[in-house]
Amino acid sequence: MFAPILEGERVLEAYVGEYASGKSEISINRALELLGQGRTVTLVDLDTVEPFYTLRSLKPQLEGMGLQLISFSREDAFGLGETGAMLNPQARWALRRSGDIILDIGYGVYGARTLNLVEGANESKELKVLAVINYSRPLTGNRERIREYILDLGRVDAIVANTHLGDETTIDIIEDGNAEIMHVARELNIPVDFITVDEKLQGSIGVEVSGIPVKFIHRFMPAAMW
Amino acid sequence: MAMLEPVHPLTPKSWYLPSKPHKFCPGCGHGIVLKALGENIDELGIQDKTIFGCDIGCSLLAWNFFACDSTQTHHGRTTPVMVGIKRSRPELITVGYMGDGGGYSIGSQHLLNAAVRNEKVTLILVNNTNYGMTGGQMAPTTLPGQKTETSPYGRDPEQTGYPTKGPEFIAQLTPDSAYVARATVSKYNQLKRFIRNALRNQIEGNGFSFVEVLSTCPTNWRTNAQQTWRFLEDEMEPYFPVGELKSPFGKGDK
Amino acid sequence: MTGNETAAWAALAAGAEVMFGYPITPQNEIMHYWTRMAPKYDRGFLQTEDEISAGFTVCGSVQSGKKAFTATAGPGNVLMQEPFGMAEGMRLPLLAIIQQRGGPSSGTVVYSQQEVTLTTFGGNGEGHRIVYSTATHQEIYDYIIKGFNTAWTYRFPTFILGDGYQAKMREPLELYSPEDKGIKMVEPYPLIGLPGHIGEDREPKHLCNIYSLEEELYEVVMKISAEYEAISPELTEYQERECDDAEIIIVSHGVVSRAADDAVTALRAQGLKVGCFRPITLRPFPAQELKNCIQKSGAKKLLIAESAYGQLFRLVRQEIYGETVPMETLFMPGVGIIDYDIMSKIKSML
Amino acid sequence: MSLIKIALAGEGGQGVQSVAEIIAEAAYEAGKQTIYIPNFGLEQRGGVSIAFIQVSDRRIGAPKFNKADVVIALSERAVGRTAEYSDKNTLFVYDCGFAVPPEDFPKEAKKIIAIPAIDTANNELHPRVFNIIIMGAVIGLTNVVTFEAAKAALEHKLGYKFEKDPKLRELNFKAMEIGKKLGEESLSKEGVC
Repeated sequence: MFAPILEGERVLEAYVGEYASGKSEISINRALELLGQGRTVTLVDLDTVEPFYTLRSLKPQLEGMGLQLISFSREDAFGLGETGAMLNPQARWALRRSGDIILDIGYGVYGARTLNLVEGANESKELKVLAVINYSRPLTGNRERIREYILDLGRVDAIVANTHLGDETTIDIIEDGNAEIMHVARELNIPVDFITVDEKLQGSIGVEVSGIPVKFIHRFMPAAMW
Repeated sequence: MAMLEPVHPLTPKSWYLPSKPHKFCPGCGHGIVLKALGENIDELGIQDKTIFGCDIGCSLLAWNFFACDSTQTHHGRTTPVMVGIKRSRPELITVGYMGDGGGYSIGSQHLLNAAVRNEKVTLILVNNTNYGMTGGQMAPTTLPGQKTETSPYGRDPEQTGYPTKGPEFIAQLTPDSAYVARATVSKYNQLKRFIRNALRNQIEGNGFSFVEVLSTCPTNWRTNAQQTWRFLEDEMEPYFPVGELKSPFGKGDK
Repeated sequence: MTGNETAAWAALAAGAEVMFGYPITPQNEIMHYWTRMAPKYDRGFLQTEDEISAGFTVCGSVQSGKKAFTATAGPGNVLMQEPFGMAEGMRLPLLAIIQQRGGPSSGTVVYSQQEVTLTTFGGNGEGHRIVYSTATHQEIYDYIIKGFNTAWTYRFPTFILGDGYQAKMREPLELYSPEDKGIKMVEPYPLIGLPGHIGEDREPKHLCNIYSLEEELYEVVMKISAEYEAISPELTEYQERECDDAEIIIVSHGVVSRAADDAVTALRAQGLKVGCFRPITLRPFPAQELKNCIQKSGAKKLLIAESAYGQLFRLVRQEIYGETVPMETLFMPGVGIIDYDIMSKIKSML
Repeated sequence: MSLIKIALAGEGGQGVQSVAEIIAEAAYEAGKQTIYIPNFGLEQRGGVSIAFIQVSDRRIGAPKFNKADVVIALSERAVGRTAEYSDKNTLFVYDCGFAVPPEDFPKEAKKIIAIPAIDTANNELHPRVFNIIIMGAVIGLTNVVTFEAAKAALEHKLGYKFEKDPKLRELNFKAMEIGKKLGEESLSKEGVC
């Protein structure tokens, strides 16, 4: 469903988006998808705003599946308290690693500028910045807001349409929301790379909508965390 | 390729090696401040009698940084804990370590009154213009126009006032026996000298000693190395002038 | 002598080395007398900028190995819950004298028993504290001396819970030096600022009160809880009178227990089978002792009397959970209770 | 002696609290149980200052009471403020130097007595010993302590002043004696000066 990855070519993708837009889920799913193709994949936790609630708690599970994960484990932060907004030094040099790199960028006012923290990110020709948009999130809940939001993120190379309402999601919600996202994307001349849908809805929606591939994702982030 | 020998950086004797490498972010200024403090503790020979107290915030990452007796407190409350220790055991050298939020916001009444009473403690306050540990919120020291998580459109002084100028304010409150200075991590030798003076002033029993240190927070500023340094030197240092504002050790170093 | 004066003398006799405080009625005279005596006996004092600071300076002082204390009331007690919480978490042996005033908010400066919940379970913790509720000046004196020993023996923050009446009233008592009564004072010791060269004689001491792992905190709190529960039986104190055959047991604490005592005398004289039970320690609470009283007497009712709207009542109810004896209440928040009030209530219950 | 409960009330500055303190100390020195508690707080805010005194041979219960054996009200406002402490067993004493609205008097009292303490202080002695006259009156009314014990307590409290000016001692003792007489005499009279 995606353009085939050429031998020797590597995937460098950064996912940005609003609080609870689904960027971490998508980062994990994308990393595992690549892993499933027999590739070497490193997933980098660059969420510096609320890091304790994101990838850290999943670290053992994901590493067990064969992913390389750059993130502080919770034990690393003993005695530090708070949410521990710390950047793992390895994250700074992540792009120097071999293999595919998936960067999970936290939400926040700085958007894609968080990439400044990664050496070589601004210069890299391979890196692709994808904005994850959930039409059901209030801050990206109409065309005007989506446009404003994407422009405010800074560099965005592509969009991932991830409209959902958790367990309340219906096909109508997904299709209506994503239509709006695609409308804005056309105006901004930014491609929508793919659409993400919870794997539970597999079968209720096609594998392609308006020529854009649909990707079914498994939810890892424990609902209780939110 | 032959394996390279691992590099062992020179560390102050007073650093607690089991807690290294430390947990500060790459490019963070805390390591520089703590190195200056560690070297001074070594050179002044006060490791055994230094009590290091950390506030909440990124300064807490230093809670087991030194091979000195250390204690954690609550957000903003390091100053009174240090005062309680110093008043009880004047032979100890008490060093309170805090951020701009702990010192100038939630703990400002303690800082102000400890200064007025000329408490014989040394306080080091790291100013990085934001609340780092909690994820980059606006601090009392956030510069006008600077974006943070709680000033997403830039700090508007009409709404939230102007940045706190701590040393200037404390210099007004303290007698001549106090030591008040502002240093920056971009001038290491000067930083080290100021911290040394702040410790000496306590050792000699003169009075309150306070050093604000301008520092970097690339993680929350979302800056690369060049941008980080540019923000420190071109934005912060012009706004917060570096130098000794009050020193019992002769003419102020500007 | 007033209760506040008594408190200052008691702290002196107990060997307290330093007080940190902030003015608030009705505890001010504790500071007044302490500051008059401190220089003569080579003791320290600092009036801090607020109660938060007073609490934290005490925390710092006890960490450095000094027998330090503070005193406060009402809104000051609210502010001190932050340092008291730290003392629970770090097991700091501080002693605080609370002279309850009326609440909520600034309430009155006079009297109440409305700081029971705050003093026993205030803060974001589990109430790992020891709280003595005194009723007479002699007890203020005795329990301050005892309280310092409790704090430094068990390393739980310890409270002397008085009230505005006890603070301000004058009543005779016997002052003594602990040695004369054969009371051995526990010597304080430092937690930081220890002797010896670091790296040669000893490791550095890093005190910690913050944990990032839920599991880590869980273990710490469970350990503290287990220790607290283990020492509770030796700490609980209470008084009971005429409970053996009592049909009604009056439960009250602090100064109200004096009125309960008088009421029992008067009602017994009228041939009514009434007894009284008074927890001296509100934390840990003498739950088993109260249950024993209820069981041995086969009491038909309990009367909970307090100068608050149910703070003791809630404590009693949770502590004797499982007992089915009906409870009636006499809540007089912020005002004194006299024997007459209790007797009238009892008669209405018969 | 069984329990005696006295409420003494006046304006801030009239010295009622120091009188209460001296009485309590005199009683203690005489080997009695005693509690004295002020209604602190209000006096600093311009309210009526009340002292609650209890003296007994036995242990005393609650520090406050709702009905007194003797109420002494030393100002117009104090009469209204203390009326609630009076019942059919109470001697209610006030100074006749001021007019009291009839509705301010207690509904119940064993006896309502007026004494000319303010007038006596101003005309016969010195305004400053007004409170000592009242102390004498309390003794005269209640015998709560002996005259000698009260003198000793007064000496203890003010001795340092008396040393400097022996005339003061004479003045105070005289005030107390006059007060005692006023108290004793008033017991046999009905409530007019």
